[in-house]
Amino acid sequence: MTQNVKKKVKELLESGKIKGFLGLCQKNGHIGPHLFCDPDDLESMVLGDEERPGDSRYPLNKLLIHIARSYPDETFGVLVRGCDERGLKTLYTWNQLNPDKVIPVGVACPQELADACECLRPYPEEFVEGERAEERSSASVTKISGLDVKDRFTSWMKEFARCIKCYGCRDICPMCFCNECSLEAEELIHTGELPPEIPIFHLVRAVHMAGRCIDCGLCNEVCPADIPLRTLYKKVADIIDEEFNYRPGYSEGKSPLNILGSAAEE
Amino acid sequence: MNEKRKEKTEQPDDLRIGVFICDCGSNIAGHLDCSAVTEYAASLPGVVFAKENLYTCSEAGITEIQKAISEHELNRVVVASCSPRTHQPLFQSSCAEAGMNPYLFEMVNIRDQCSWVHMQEHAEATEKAKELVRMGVAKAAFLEPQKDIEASLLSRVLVIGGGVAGLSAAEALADMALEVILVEKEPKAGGLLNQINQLVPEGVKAAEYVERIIESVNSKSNVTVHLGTEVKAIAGYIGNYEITLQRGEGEAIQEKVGCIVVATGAVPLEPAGLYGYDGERVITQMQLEEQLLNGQFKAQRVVMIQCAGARVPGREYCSRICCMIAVKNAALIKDQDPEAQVHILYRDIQMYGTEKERMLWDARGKGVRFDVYDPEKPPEVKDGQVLFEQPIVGTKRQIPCDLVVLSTPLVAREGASALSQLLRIPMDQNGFFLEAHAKLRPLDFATDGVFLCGSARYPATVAEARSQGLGVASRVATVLFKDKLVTSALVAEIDPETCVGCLGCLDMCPYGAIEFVPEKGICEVNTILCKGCGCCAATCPSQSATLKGFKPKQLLSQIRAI
Amino acid sequence: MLDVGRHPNIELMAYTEVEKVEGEAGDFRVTVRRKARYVDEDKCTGCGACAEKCPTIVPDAFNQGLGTRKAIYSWFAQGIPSTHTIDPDHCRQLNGKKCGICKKTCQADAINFEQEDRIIEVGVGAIIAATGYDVFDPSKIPEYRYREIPNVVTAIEFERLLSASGPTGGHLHRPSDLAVEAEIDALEKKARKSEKALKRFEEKYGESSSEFFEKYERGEYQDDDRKKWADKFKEHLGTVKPLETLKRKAEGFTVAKRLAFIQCVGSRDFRFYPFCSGYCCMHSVKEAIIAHEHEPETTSTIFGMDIRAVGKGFEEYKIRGGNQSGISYVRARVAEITEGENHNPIVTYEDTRERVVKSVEFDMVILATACAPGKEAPELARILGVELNEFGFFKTDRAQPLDTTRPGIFTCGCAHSPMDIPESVAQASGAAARAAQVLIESQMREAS
Amino acid sequence: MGDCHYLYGNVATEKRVRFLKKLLAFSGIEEERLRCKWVSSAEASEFVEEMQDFTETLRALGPSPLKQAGAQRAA
Amino acid sequence: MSKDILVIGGGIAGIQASLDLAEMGFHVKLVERLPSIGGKMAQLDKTFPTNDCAI
Repeated sequence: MTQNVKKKVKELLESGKIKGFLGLCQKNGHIGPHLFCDPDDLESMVLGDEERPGDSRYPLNKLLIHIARSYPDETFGVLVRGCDERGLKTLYTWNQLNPDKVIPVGVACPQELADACECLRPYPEEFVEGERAEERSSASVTKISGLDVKDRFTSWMKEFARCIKCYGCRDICPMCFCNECSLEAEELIHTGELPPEIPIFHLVRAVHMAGRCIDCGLCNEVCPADIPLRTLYKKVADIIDEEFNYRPGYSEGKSPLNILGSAAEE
Repeated sequence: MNEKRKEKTEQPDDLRIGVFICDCGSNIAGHLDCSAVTEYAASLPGVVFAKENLYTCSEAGITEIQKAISEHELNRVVVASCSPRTHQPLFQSSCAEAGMNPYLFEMVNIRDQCSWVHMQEHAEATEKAKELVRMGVAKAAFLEPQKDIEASLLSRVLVIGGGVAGLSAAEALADMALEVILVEKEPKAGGLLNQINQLVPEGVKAAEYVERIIESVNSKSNVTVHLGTEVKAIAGYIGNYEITLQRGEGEAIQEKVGCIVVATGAVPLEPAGLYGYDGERVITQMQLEEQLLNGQFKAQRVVMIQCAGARVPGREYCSRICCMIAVKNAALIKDQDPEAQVHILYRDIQMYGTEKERMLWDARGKGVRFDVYDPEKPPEVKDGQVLFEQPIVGTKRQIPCDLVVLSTPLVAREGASALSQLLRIPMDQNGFFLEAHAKLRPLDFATDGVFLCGSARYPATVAEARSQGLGVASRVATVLFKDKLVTSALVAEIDPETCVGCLGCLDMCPYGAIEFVPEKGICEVNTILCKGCGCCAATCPSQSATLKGFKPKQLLSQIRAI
Repeated sequence: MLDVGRHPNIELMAYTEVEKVEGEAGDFRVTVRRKARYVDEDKCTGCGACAEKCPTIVPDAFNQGLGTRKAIYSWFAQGIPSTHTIDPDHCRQLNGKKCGICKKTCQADAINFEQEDRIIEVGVGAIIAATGYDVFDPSKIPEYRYREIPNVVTAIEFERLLSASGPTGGHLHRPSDLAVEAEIDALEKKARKSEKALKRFEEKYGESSSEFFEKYERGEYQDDDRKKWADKFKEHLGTVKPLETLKRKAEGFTVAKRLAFIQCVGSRDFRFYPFCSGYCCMHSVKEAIIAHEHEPETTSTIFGMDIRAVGKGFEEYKIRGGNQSGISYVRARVAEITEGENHNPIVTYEDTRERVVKSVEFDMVILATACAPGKEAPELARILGVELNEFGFFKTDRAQPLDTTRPGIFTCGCAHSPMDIPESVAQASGAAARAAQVLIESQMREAS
Repeated sequence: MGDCHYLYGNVATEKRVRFLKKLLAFSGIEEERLRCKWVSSAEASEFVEEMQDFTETLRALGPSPLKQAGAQRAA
Repeated sequence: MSKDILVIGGGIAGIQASLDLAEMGFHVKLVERLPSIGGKMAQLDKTFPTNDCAI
């Protein structure tokens, strides 16, 4: 399954187009991110589908930001699924990555993963591995929207009440590239209280996801309390799409909430 | 990662707050119990002194504050009185004189936001005043001392527009030993006066009048005039503007100036479709002026219609000078040919002031006929006749005429909105530039360093334009006669450690006061350009960009105090 | 106003008049007379304790005589400088009678009855005459009966009634009602005095005055003391009865709700001032809007030949006033004002809309008085050596609109010609520019 | 709309409010609890009407769910 | 040759002229006939067209 990817990476490394390729490797029974620099040592490379497809995915874009920062003149390759590519596009607009210094190597997600993610486009523009799966719309969002206001509130509060404020969702999210997060600002979220001020904590994060969230679902996977954050952020992205017809990763330029004047609306 | 945020959210320990509750005569004391509010203020955490004054803004009130600062070593002062717009600078400078940093001062509005709006609910107004004071004290606790920002000043002035207003401003500025750059779009200075025949009251020829001023301006060594030139770009800020001028297709001229005067004037409305306007039998006052100027005027029976396209829905303002022009031309026509019949139909004949009223009486004396028309039933122009309803006599009248002259209002130039973008200066709903304060700062803009005179602000007569030109020279001098410029310290700041250079703030800054520094990979604030609007602080997710005086901690403490 | 008081470069010489001017542009020698305030400017803090204690009450010119002030006073509450002044015509001490209460109460020991006028010589490079205007006295127009009908007031008087710091704290009490209330206060004071006297008799003879009086009527007492008691009782009844009737009448008093504004009072009138004063139309519209704000049931009618809303934002303001503040504009020149019952003025005019003569009753009539040139203007012009124009304002020439006929002396504001505040402010800056130019020119000549 | 003292501040706010209204609705807080209206310093009467209308709407909606949630947590 | 300027009249026009000149660095002597400055504007409650208070 990973032959095409390995072939492509080998080509890129040998041609010197990239200094290194950020992908996943399987070592002593674990899958983790790895920067492959030697074209001949690609054995341990995997795509992160250990038992079931996509069960061990990583925010490779976020790691790439730090690598690129330490080697500003070097170009790097990176393994991208559909969502990772949307991540790259958005990071370009937020001036976190330089498009000329990044060469994505695309992999399409299998249908099973696409259904699980309810992903709108489970494949990057070009990919060397897998086939195009059908897009799925977010059934979970429509389920919740169907409830009446009171139930919606109680159901969300029940979910949020389980939050142990581990900041896992923020640390894993490729779009959360701030050095210091306002959710840790003393005056906003007091330390030493569990659950944190709900729903403020989660709504503030949702507002920060406006015009940024690429719907990669990592936050859902990593949350120890299984809070359906992805559904919340899917709704955020839907609202921005309805109101300003902009979707991060799909549309060009920055989100209209960050652009001056009403030019971006039409 | 967040040890840096460990400052306690409760108040710093060495807090000594002084609270001053103002009666404002009966404006506040008349509608709520000031002494109860004072007592309550004294009980708030951190407050060591609370006092009620009849008029805090009077000299007695000021000395009261200064005495309290020294006697009680206050390091925070909160005044609960009227709107900060009226006396905040005064209170701040008084605190500074008494040795306390002026930015450790907070104002609470218990007049416009409390006593004036709850005149009949005495008890509730008192409670609300207490809460407003509690919020003010909560925020005051987190105020940090700041230092004003200083910048150099270039004593050169750019005047945009070579009409009578621009020329007067240039002449006046030059006489005050300032260097002037006058830019005029047309190949010839003089603006509207070039198309005007005579001026009132002595009937001086307009061309001669403006020629004399142009000569006077050209004769001054410290004035450089750029004709046929337009302003292409303006960068920088008060004291240090970089201007790019473009003369036709020629190369751009770069200039550096300290202040800018906008004197771009206004243009008469083209009354398309009004009263059958065709430029032949139905013309505008401007066309009449031209006919009088080159002697082509021959009509025997003239009807003038005032407020043509003015004081109507969509353009509600009165253009101030068209009545004067109409009466002037009517009298002129009667002088040339006493037999001519001139009839002016008006809604209100706006001959305000001394000279204009006398012109009206003289015109009546010469036989010019005046009639009121009803705006709901405006006159109709049909094949050589004007039909209208004369309300005072109550009959329908026809006046045979061979020429109809429409007095149209002055409207904003289309180029005005481009200039307003260039200089980031606001315009009102009619397209005229919006001055800082209609009453007390009619010639300044809210943006410092940019001033305004002539019809670009609002239609003005020649005499008004000339005295406004002089006035704007004085306003510029109040800035450029100083050796350095001091601006408020309440500007934005970006924490270099936490900023990730995402440019979110840069895109949101309406004044372009934020630049990206590639080497450091972060954004930085130009403290002179920054107007303290806070758009950047509102956008930054990591609270790296914050507005001094309105930090998240300060605002949240205020909200939590309700 | 505050900034002037605090600005380091401005020396404020209030209560001072210009006496003589010599020299020419760049080098004038001016003699000014600093009138005696009988209060030491440096010591007085403007606390107002003296004014509270001063026994002499005088009509207050600042409030157009509607309110009262004491013999020692500050021109108005927030006035700058806040130094108090003693009115030599009314102060008992200065007119030979014994008093000096203010001197006793003043902690700052600022009162000095021996203070004299001081003559000061000042050298200046340029002079700006911004002496403003006077309000036209409408009593010169007999048909408006300004003096006879109390509820016919001038625009400035109406402004004081509207003002929160004015005599009625902003409530539009009608002057006729104010007069009645003043009368009630006086009668109450008299009644209290006579009551005290009656009480002394009652204690002395141990019976109530009314019982005693009935017996006295029946001739039971003849001695002089009892007679004095009876006379005092009659006098007391003489005060209390009218007091009761006035008090009942006062219950019916309400703020003025039906207002009439008459424009061009003294302006555009060949008998007085042929020019238009520029601001009074808008002034009336504003006063009508503010009156409506104070009392939502207020309706205003503005009688004018033209409503000249010529400045920026004025026409929109006038239209909004018409739509939201119950103002109706009538094109008419009011012929006469007469007084109907209950002191309501009746305005007679020809309504040009319906072409019929009408007489309408109002609660109050406000006269938009003309902007008359200052009565001291001729005297000041003589001192300054400048000419006045035919309207009585300073004569200026067309090329330099702010220069007077004497080089180095400039004018602005209503001293130049009638205008509204934005024009005055713009012209003031203009005059400042002209004055600065004179100084800069003379400095350069000196340097070269 | 355009004459915001800081030129574009109001446009940015208006967009954020549109977004927030829907987010609140989705998380179970009635949309009407957040209202954004443009009032200039001269339009005092409009401001008063707006506030009175807003208080009526809130009174009709009853206490905010956040309040009850806060109370439960504290109990 | 003095650097002073005399302004006669403490109304809004006199005040504005004095403030402008003082800001330019000239010394101003403001002479007012009445006990304090403010002129007619101080007698006004509010001013058109913005209804700001006159004081």
